[in-house]
Amino acid sequence: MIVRPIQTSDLDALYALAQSVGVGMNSLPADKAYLAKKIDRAVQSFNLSLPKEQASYLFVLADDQDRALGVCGIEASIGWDEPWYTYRISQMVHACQDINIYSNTPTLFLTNDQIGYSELCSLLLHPDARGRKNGPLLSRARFMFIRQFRELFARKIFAEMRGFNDEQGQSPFWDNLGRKFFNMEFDRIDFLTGRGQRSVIAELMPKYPVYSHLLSESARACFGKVHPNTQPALEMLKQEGLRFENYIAIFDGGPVMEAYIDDLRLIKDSIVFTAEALITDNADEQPPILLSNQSLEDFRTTLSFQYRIEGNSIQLPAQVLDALNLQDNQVTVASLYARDQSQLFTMTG
Amino acid sequence: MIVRPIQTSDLDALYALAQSVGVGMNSLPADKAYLAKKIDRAVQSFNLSLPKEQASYLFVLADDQDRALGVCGIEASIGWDEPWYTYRISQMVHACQDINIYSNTPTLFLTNDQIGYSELCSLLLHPDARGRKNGPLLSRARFMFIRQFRELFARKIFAEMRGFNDEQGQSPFWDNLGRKFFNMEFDRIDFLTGRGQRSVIAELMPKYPVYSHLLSESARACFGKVHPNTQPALEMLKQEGLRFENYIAIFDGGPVMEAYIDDLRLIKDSIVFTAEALITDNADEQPPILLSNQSLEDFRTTLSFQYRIEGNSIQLPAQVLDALNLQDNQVTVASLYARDQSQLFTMTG
Amino acid sequence: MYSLRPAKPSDITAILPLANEQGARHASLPKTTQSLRSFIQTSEDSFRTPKGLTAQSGNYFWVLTDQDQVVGTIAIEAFTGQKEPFYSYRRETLINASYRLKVKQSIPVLYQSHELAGYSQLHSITLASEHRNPRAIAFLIQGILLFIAEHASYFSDRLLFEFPGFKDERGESPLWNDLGQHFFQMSLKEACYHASIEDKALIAQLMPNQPLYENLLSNTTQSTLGEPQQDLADYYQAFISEGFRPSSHIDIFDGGPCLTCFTSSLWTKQESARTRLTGLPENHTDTIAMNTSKEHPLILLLPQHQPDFIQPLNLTSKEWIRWVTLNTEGMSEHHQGEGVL
Amino acid sequence: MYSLRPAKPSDITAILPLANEQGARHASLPKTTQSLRSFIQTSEDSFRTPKGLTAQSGNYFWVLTDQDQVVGTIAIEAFTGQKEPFYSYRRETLINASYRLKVKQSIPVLYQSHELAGYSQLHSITLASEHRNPRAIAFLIQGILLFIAEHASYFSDRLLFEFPGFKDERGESPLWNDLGQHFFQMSLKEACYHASIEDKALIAQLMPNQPLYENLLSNTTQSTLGEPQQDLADYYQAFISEGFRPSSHIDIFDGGPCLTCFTSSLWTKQESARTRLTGLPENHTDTIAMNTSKEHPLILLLPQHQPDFIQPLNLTSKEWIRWVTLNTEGMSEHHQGEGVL
Repeated sequence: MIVRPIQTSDLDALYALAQSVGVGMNSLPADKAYLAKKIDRAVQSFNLSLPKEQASYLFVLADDQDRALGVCGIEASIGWDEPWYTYRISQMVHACQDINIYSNTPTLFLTNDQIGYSELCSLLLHPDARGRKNGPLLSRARFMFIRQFRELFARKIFAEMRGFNDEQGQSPFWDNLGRKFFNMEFDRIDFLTGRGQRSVIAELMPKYPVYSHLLSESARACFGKVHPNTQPALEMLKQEGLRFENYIAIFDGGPVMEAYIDDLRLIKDSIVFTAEALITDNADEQPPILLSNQSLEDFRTTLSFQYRIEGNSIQLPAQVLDALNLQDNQVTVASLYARDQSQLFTMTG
Repeated sequence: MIVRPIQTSDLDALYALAQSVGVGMNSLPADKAYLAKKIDRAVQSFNLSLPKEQASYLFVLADDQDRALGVCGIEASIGWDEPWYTYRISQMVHACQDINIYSNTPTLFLTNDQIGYSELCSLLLHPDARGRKNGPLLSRARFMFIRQFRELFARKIFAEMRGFNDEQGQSPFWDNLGRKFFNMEFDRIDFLTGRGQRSVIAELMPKYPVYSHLLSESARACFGKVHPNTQPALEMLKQEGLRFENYIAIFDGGPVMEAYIDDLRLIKDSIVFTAEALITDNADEQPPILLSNQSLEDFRTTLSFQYRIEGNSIQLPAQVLDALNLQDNQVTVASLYARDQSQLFTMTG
Repeated sequence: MYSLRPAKPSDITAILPLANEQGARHASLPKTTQSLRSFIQTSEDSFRTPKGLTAQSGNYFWVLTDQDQVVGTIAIEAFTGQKEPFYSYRRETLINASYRLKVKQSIPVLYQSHELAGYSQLHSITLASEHRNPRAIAFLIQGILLFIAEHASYFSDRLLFEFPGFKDERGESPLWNDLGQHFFQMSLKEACYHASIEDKALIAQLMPNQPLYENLLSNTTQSTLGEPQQDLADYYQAFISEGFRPSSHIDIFDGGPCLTCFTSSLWTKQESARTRLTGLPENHTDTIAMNTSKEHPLILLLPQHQPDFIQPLNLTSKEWIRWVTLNTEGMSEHHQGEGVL
Repeated sequence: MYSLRPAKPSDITAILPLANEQGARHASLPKTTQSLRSFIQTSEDSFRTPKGLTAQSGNYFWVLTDQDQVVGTIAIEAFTGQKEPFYSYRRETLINASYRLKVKQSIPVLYQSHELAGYSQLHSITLASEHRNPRAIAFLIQGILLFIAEHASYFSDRLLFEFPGFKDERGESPLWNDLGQHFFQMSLKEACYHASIEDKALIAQLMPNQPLYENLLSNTTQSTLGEPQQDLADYYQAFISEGFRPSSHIDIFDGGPCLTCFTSSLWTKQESARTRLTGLPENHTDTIAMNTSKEHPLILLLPQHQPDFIQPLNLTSKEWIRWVTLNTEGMSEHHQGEGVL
């Protein structure tokens, strides 16, 4: 399995992927014309023929037959064509010392603070491809790309996580806030935002601050809470150094996870080695590592469970070297999981 | 020179210190009764007899005769007795795609977002004590204390930096914003905030968002800009990992620098060694290191320019060991400057 | 016979139980001997203010007596918002519309407002329970308005009364429970008390400053904002009969309607007449009569066919009086169940 | 002789230069042949609306003629804010007070408001330069108000006219330069144009939504908010004479005063009379006379001692007409210098 830039020929596979999920994956609707445009934009981005404000990098997880079984993306710099809205939860204290009264009310302020940030988006893995660390590989491959081509991205990066909704697809946050300002079902909102009507809807959201205690308890419980299915993705982002900084999605209250790109574990701690062939191919399995080549258009990221590090060089199995399609023997390496990182460091000595 | 907890007997020295500076050092006014109360609160804090919401740790820089020549402080958790106000600069985008119009207006929102944060404050060094790294020692000693007694502090820490004002002591930010809401000279505001009237004044500040383009250019230039005298302190904080996160002081627009405590360089990268006597006392000078003992009430931090590291132990000159007043031979070590940090690490290797 | 006259220090003992009656709100009426003494002092100074001197801070405190017994109170603050801002919520409706999404919805919003400054405000109305009948209620309110009509130069051209708001079956205010309770962390009554004895800094410090969307309040609150307290219908009718109407402002605590009226269009002002004492026509209906003294006013409710009122009005022959018919139109004929204002 | 009649498609050629005159604002008046045709279509439908059918979206477009030449226009939108929100700024004053610091200061604030919905709005007033004299100005406005008075059931009980705001020596709006310019990134004229041809989503998207402190605007803007454009004194006087007054609302673009008036208190409504055609008294002063047809109205300005007006009013004997005296009181006697509305 490798992760590589999306290509025009991946359209059918992408469409199939989009069909395989239901509602709630609103940045990849099962709409072929829409997806074709997305791919086209990605191809142009990898060609460096779009300005940063329009660039969008899409990657696919491809198997040995180069079939796309997953997709993930990075927007280089968001909020320029149309505003990107979030609610910031700020603290509003009211106090009177004379009579010893003190209240603190978290309050929602509509902002466009993410303008110019890079965004992690569109992560989707085919059910058939789950397991054998394909999910972690796909999601983290983006950080390897950013590490390699840092200048294509912003100072900060964020991901808006899918918020909580119940078994019936109802969002308590939406029902208690957005819906009061225009009576529309949440799944319709979800549909429209996937079709580029996001800012049109956002314009209808309340512009004045909202004191959270006026919302129902169930709506407040949605502040920064992800959909159960999204919990693993949230954990992954946390491990990689993204944090909840009190911004939430305006429709469902899902958390906006963010970080300075230079603080991300995979950016800080990945190391470039000279690649060499691993002599004993039947070496023991070790904690998996992520490996990337140095190419932009032919960018490749893959995993290896077998490797040996000596000084500045790393020995890798032949099929891994093959998958990476190295041009210059230089390979970027990071441990797949944050917890394994120190081990990698001590090996490098 | 050592940095140690303030004591009741330091009152006269603290008063002399407060007198040695002019306006603008509003958390340490030259008011003996006020200072005595501050010392008392600090003494109680070191005794752990105050709840976190009231705890305030004050330290002095003391010379060989134990004379206090500088002071610095940490509030454990602010904003509880009275609200702590800041302005957050948020982005407000207005766009109409149909006619291709797009504007982004940084906008000031009054918030109490620092509630519960720890605060770095009250840094003051006597002119006689400048040089020989006394300034860096004094300011960084606080991080060594936090490293040692992490549980006494919050998740985040911040410092509100003195903002820009001109040679006449006029603040363009104040003149263009606060003053329009109640006509008072900036030096009077400065005076009142030092006397605990901070929140009374804050209550008069504008509660609705302020579109920054309505302010004068000189006022906007003050957003996050420090007074020239405060530039070195700002640089120090940046090196230690504090960042400007778009909060500014409500009176003069000075930057609020903040960080997650666990991200601070001195917290992350300081190491505990077993202390030993340095055999050859006339060893070469090396990049200075910070050293702390493990005691709370008799906390000591000092510098050493001579040391030798071997495995888990560090050899230090006799007078340094003496100054640290170690109880158990355990000493916490960090390089004084971020740039020297890797050197320390390689020595430990 | 009912009469209205300026409160005196010797009335304090009689006023105290009225001011402290269970369930009463009238936040502006002092509750202690000491604060009542100070209020009466202010009031006496106000009555004495000589003509031509525009006392923008006058506060006139009256007692209603029946057979010389104090059975009620009422007061007029000459101009609101003089020393401190006068707080209210202003209701306005914003339109939320999107042509593309074919959406158009009204969003009512509450704005903190200080617009009701400069009004003459009736306040501190109390009435002993056995006197809660249309005649006493109408006389209390009309009598004071007759005084304002006569001495118009001392008052604003606009009048205000903050009518108590809707209460639920437990006697609680839905708006307070949704909003004020959260910020003040005390009961409505305590908040009213603090707001009256302390300076308004309390409100500035504790009330939310940002505009509030009504549609985020509870359904009960939304449907009862601006509604008057239910068991005070006769009081409400007395104001409506005079020409008072709910404004776009409501009370910040309990959401009660701020009733306003132009002084010039008061029913009592328009229907009242000035006459020489000797010229008062025989009254075939209950009539309110008042001498025209600013310093020593006396207002009487004369039952039908009352033959002689010279004595109580303390007048010599041929002095001017102002009189008007008592107006209890629309009030309940049965006098039970009127609540505590 | 001046007359007012509904605009017809054949008037378009004559209207175009008026609509596109340099310096004119009247955003709501279409500027192209095609859009004028559509506007006239709407207008003709509105005039035809039968009695009893409350057409909440009527828009009546008139031309002023002199000797059958079109020399001006005026229009009435029956009810504002029907299809889209009607935007204005509402001015209110907040009080900034601290008892401890002995501070009390008034802080004027502008709130985005949709409160001026449901008014009948006069708009699209133009006048050829050689006709900018008190008689024509007064007739244009009074004539239309006479129509509203006669057909009151088709209109709101409240009237509105957004008067152009103060302009500096370069003819620019200080409020626009402080505020709108920043968000719209275009000239005031372009913004008015876009706001008229496109849906109001433009305003929703581009105008700042948060309350604005007036004291943060430039000194010039602060001192001229709500002031009318200076070279339009005769127009302003015409509205004032009718009873229009500046409301607490101003135009969001140029800060001009939103003039409002109750239909019932219009001078023209109160002073006008209905009479049988044969009964019209001889006119010793300029008189406006109108037939009472809703579908085919005609309004004439009859100079003093005008003997015969039966012909132009297109009436048979004994039909009703409504008439009123032309009111040019307070207008300039010399007719020069009246600017472009």
